[in-house]
Amino acid sequence: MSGRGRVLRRREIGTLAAGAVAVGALPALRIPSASAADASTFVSGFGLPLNLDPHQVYDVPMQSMMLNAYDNLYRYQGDPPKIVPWLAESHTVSDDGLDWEFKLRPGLKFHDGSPLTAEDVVYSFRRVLALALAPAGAFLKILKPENVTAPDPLVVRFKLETSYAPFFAAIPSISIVNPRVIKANEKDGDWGKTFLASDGAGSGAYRIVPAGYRPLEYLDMEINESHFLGWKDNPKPVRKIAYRPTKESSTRLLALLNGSLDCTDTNLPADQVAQINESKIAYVQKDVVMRTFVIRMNNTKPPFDNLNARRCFAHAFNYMGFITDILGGYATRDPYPMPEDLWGIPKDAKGYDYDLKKAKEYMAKAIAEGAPMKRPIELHVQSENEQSVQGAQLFQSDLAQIGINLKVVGSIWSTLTTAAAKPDTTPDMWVHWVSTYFVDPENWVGQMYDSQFHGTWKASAYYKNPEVDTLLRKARALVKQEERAPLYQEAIRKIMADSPDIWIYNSMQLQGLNKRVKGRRFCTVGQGAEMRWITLDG
Amino acid sequence: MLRFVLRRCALVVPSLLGLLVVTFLLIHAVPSDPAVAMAGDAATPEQIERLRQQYGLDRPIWEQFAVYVGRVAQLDLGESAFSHRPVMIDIAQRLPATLELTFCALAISVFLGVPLGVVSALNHNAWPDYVLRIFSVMGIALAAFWVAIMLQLLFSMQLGWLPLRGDLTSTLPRPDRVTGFLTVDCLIAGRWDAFADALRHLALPALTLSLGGLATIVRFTRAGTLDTLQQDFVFYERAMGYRWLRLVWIFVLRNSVTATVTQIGLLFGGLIAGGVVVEAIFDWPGIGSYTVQAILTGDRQVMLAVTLLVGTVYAAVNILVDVVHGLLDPRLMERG
Amino acid sequence: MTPLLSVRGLKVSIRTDEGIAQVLDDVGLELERGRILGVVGESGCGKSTLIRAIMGILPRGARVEKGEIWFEGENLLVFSEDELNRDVRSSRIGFIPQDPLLALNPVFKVGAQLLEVMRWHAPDDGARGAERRKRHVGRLVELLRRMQVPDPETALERYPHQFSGGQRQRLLIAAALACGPRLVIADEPTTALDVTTQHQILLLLRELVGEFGISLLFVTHDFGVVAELCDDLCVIYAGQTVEAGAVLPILDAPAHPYTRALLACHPDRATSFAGIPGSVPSPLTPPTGCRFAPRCGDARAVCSAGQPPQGRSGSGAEVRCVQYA
Amino acid sequence: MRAILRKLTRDLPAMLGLGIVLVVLLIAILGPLLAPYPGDAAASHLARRLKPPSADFLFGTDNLGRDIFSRVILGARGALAIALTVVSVAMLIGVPLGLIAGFRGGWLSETIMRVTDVVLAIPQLVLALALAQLMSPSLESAMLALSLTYWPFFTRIVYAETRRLSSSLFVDALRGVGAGSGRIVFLHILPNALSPVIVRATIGLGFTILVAAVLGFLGMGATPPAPDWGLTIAESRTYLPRAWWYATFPGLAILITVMGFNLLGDGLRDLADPRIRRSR
Repeated sequence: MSGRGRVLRRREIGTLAAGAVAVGALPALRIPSASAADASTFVSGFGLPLNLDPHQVYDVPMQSMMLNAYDNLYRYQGDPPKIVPWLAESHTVSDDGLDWEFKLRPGLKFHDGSPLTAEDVVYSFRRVLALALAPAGAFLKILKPENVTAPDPLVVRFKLETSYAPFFAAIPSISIVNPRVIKANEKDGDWGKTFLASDGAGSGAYRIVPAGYRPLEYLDMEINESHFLGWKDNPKPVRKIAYRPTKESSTRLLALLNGSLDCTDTNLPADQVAQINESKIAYVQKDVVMRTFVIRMNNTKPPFDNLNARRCFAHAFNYMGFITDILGGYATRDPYPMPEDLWGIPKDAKGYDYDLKKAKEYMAKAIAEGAPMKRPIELHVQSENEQSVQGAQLFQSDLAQIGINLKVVGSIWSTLTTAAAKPDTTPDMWVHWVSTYFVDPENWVGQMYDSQFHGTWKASAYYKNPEVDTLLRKARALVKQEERAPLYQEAIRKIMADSPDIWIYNSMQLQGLNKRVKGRRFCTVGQGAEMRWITLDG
Repeated sequence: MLRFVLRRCALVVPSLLGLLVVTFLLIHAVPSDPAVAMAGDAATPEQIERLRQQYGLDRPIWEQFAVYVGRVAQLDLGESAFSHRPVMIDIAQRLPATLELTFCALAISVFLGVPLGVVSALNHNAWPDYVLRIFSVMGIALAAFWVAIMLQLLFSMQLGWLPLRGDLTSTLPRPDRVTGFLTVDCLIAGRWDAFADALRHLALPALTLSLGGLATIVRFTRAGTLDTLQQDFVFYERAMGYRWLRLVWIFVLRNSVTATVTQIGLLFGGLIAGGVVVEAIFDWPGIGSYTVQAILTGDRQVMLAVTLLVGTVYAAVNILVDVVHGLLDPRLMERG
Repeated sequence: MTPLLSVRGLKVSIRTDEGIAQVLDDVGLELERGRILGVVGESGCGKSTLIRAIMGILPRGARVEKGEIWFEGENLLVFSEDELNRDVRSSRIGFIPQDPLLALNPVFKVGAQLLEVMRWHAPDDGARGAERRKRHVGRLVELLRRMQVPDPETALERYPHQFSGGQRQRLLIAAALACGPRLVIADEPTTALDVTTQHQILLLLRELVGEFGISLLFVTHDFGVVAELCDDLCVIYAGQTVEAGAVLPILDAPAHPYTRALLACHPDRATSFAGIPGSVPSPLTPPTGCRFAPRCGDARAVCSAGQPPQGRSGSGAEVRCVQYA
Repeated sequence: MRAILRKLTRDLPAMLGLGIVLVVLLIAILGPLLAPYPGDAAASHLARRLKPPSADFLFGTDNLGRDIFSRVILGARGALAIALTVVSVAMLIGVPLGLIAGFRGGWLSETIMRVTDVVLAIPQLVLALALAQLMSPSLESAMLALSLTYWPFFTRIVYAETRRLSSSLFVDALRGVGAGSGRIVFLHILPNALSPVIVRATIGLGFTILVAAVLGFLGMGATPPAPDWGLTIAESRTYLPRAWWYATFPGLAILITVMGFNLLGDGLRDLADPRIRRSR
């Protein structure tokens, strides 16, 4: 008679079972997967800039974006990078380095079909100077807006305030924009800032599709059939570029491996290389780029105001262990404060090596001189950057062996750069890369160790050596590379002797590519993101 | 009913203002200087100082706040210091994506969670109850990012059934933007291929996001049902010979979901903010990644706007919850 | 003629955390057609379990160990849950609950709840779908009018909390009668009401028994109600029937000491406010002999020795007490 | 009391939860003694990076060659410390506010409850991220952010209980015999309001461990080289799916611990809720 109470139970189990069957049946709803991409669409994993205006933003993602959507007077091409005529056919410079004249190619056209003339180049440079944002950095002090002129529809003339050698090296950073499109969308004299932030007005090989843009998420570009270079050299170009940057490194890897991404960004961790190379569908492209990795020391804070202390730290970093084991050998040891293969390096100068014995000796000396080597030292890293975090931990465990207490502090880029604006808020030590904005020693030693740049994050060692200042300033004002090189060599020798920072490596860029991608051309500026050479197999 | 809703809406305004004050103070206490980040990598100190003046960052904080509130009152959320795009437009583009994801996740949680909660209650302290409780707790306890990656490996890589990431296959053209909700826009445009594609893209992120809510809903439905099953009317209805399934799934359930509905309201606010990780892993173009980006760069306008927005959505959903409560239980409506 | 309902030797136990509780231990009763049987006992004596056992809705952990429940010639205990639900509840046995507010589902309209019952259990008159529903509405309105519920048409569209207590009880009486049952079980249907309403409801029930040709099983703890309403009486103590028979003779000359004690407590007859000393024994650890022995003024040694036999009192009632053996 | 304990022992999931919680507590206390490589909290061994599980390294090694088994064990202490701190701080803020709001009534109560609403509306993650910026990303800022967003839950519970109890007959009776407010609140209301608070706290412990892991994942929580579970999973992202052991074991540690607290909390709630208790 106990049956009655149980009747319910049986029902409930039935309900459960029905649920389980329903769940089990779900896979039956499977729909065949849409093909990942066709042969005319390139799905790019390059990161997107904060906005699309090349005159507002100038960072690594912008470089790779604007190479496709915009053109420049000159452009870096090839590996090692050479600066070559692009919209301009040629240029001349006066002996004093103040007067520059660029001659444009005839018959240039913007995306809307209107001709691209010297006036448009003038407008572009004046816009850069008026907005005074990132790309203006190299020009603000040496160029007044009224001194950019167009004496002829095909000639642009610049008159500089002072002689500044890196001027020419920075020319490729300025994109030429279409003033007619911008002016039509200007609001309250904002130089079309809002408009161009999410739209395009260029002449490049590809045209931005504004409807296919969502900041930092996706961007579509389509081919510009009438690009001035023509398409004879690439009969089967990519018709559409779909920028679909990934946010997570695991997603990036999977997307490359399942063919839904044609290339990753260029920050592939070394540990993913083997996995990709073993796949049938993709491989890893290795390219040496000019991007140095450095641990900064705040030279104004004890013990870092002591030379022996700084040398002690420089000898305590396990350079080769870091490069070989953590980076899988995908980086080159670079003991200099700038890329090893750049001109101006004193090849005879000897860098610091990993030697805890020497480190201990220098430590003893520093202590004898009263440097507080035993105080806890803070090393700030960007938490989201795995590599710098690992480097910091490695440093930490080595320093512990010689009795130095290093604390790793996680932080983020904007906080770090803000802190680096003043010597007393700058951390004891912090980690960053120095990328190529223009190919010139000025990009590295010039801006890192000339004391006039104190207050910018690049100069956050707060290193001050009057002899070095003189040498760097002299080199900056000369135009000829032969004359500048010895000055930089001399400056670098002195800087290295002072050991203001810990220079670790020059990067090797790792990028995952789908095997159907052919015709890629690499250049350290833009990181191989220029799409006009690329063809997709199949 | 209308008066009830209006009164609730009026109560929301001071709350939002309070929220705004708190957020404003908090954000302005952050040491990172937006002008530095705005100026970019190669900027000089002079450029930074110019930006600081241009954006009024050198003014006293109360002045900045007054200006801000004045603009918000006119529904102007300002302009991102970095993208130079009106924050309103960015949010209008991204919020629908997040809402779409959140709705789907909630739908999964509710459609699975409510029945499971009821089954669990019916088997109170028997093995189906134990199993369900352990599994539903696992739903909360599983870290979303781990689940997300596992689902990607299984469904996208191994089986190839579902897309790995994004909201639409990159070769498909997007439908014209009408509502901003991709699936809805696909339907409006009559783009069935894109609609199916968009749904397939929704599946994995929605499933991942639903897990946390699922457990909560199972838990509260279970408790509510247990409670209801003790009520005299259940015995009466059984004595009167109600059909068992209808008794449980209609007459009992409607009484036991009130607590669940409250939880749905609370979950909704959490899901919008909690979707950050899921949006990042699945490259979902929603408000979550936008928020993280804003915080990492120190984009104050965006941080303020997002907080305000999430607060508003949260308040709106909770008003909606109260209305649903009223509809579910006529006694509440009369008390007002 | 066999009685409409006859419960014989019913034993029900419930498994609890503390052990097995013998909630019903040899309960018996008989209800003749067209009559009203009052079942009386203190709370905790097993009245609700008895009702639940008859309707086949025992709580979890409960088990019928022994006994028979004959209704219209069939033993209900062999019915499956489905059969009970399909053929017995509402259609043959109606139920009137104790607290009409708690018994009605608060979030559904009264009409929806009553129609739900009729939908499954009203006799088949050939109508289907909307037509059947329409007839049900008609029948309900008619019933409510008979029950003197004001405004019966709109009543169906209202929620339970919008009625007064008396009206709600009338709704439930209507619900119990809606499908034409032979037997109606009422579980203290007037306890939650005030005295005036209580009286009205009792009058109504009395009328309905003849009018609808039903028999009524009326559970209560109140002898006053029994006196007013019932034809027969069955007194239960600690899960056992202790005295059963026609009402009037028992009220005149209660035989079992427990019946006597209960009657003595009733306000109408109370000689003192002493009540019965002690409390109902726990069903987990029932006394070995007569259940009432520990509280009984007349208890003797033999009372605790073993179960007292069934006897017959002078007035013809069946009594479970050694005095009448 | 014994009856309650016995009921708890019959609730299998709750017992499972209790067992897990006790084991985790034990591991947290004895951590360095149990871990085969206690030095691996901070050390690095480049030669044995990313080795799969083996007899030497039960859970494999991580990107700096550290034993993941040891780090999972060593991480228990941190996880519990975060959880206990956050929940205690949240209770210290939330419970008194709830008592005041519930017992005093009037504008004070109204103000407290409005502020509670405002705080509840702040997206937890946004606050955590903002604080992480404010104080630099660290465990402390994560804990502060979590505490600051968790207290309203306690305020709400205590408020509701206090309101219910302070209008109850027995408090009226106490007032009638002239008991002081403080006495009523601390001796009579607080103990009665405590059981839902304990239940909430138990579930909150699990919840906090989880959110802390998410913050660690976003780089806003614990900092390296702390053997934090969430941080470890975050570090492992680069190495997935190949180094499956890297994410799996810390993930399981989080899963099991959070489950333990939740199951125990659910069990306690079933006991504490008189309506549900009745059904047994």
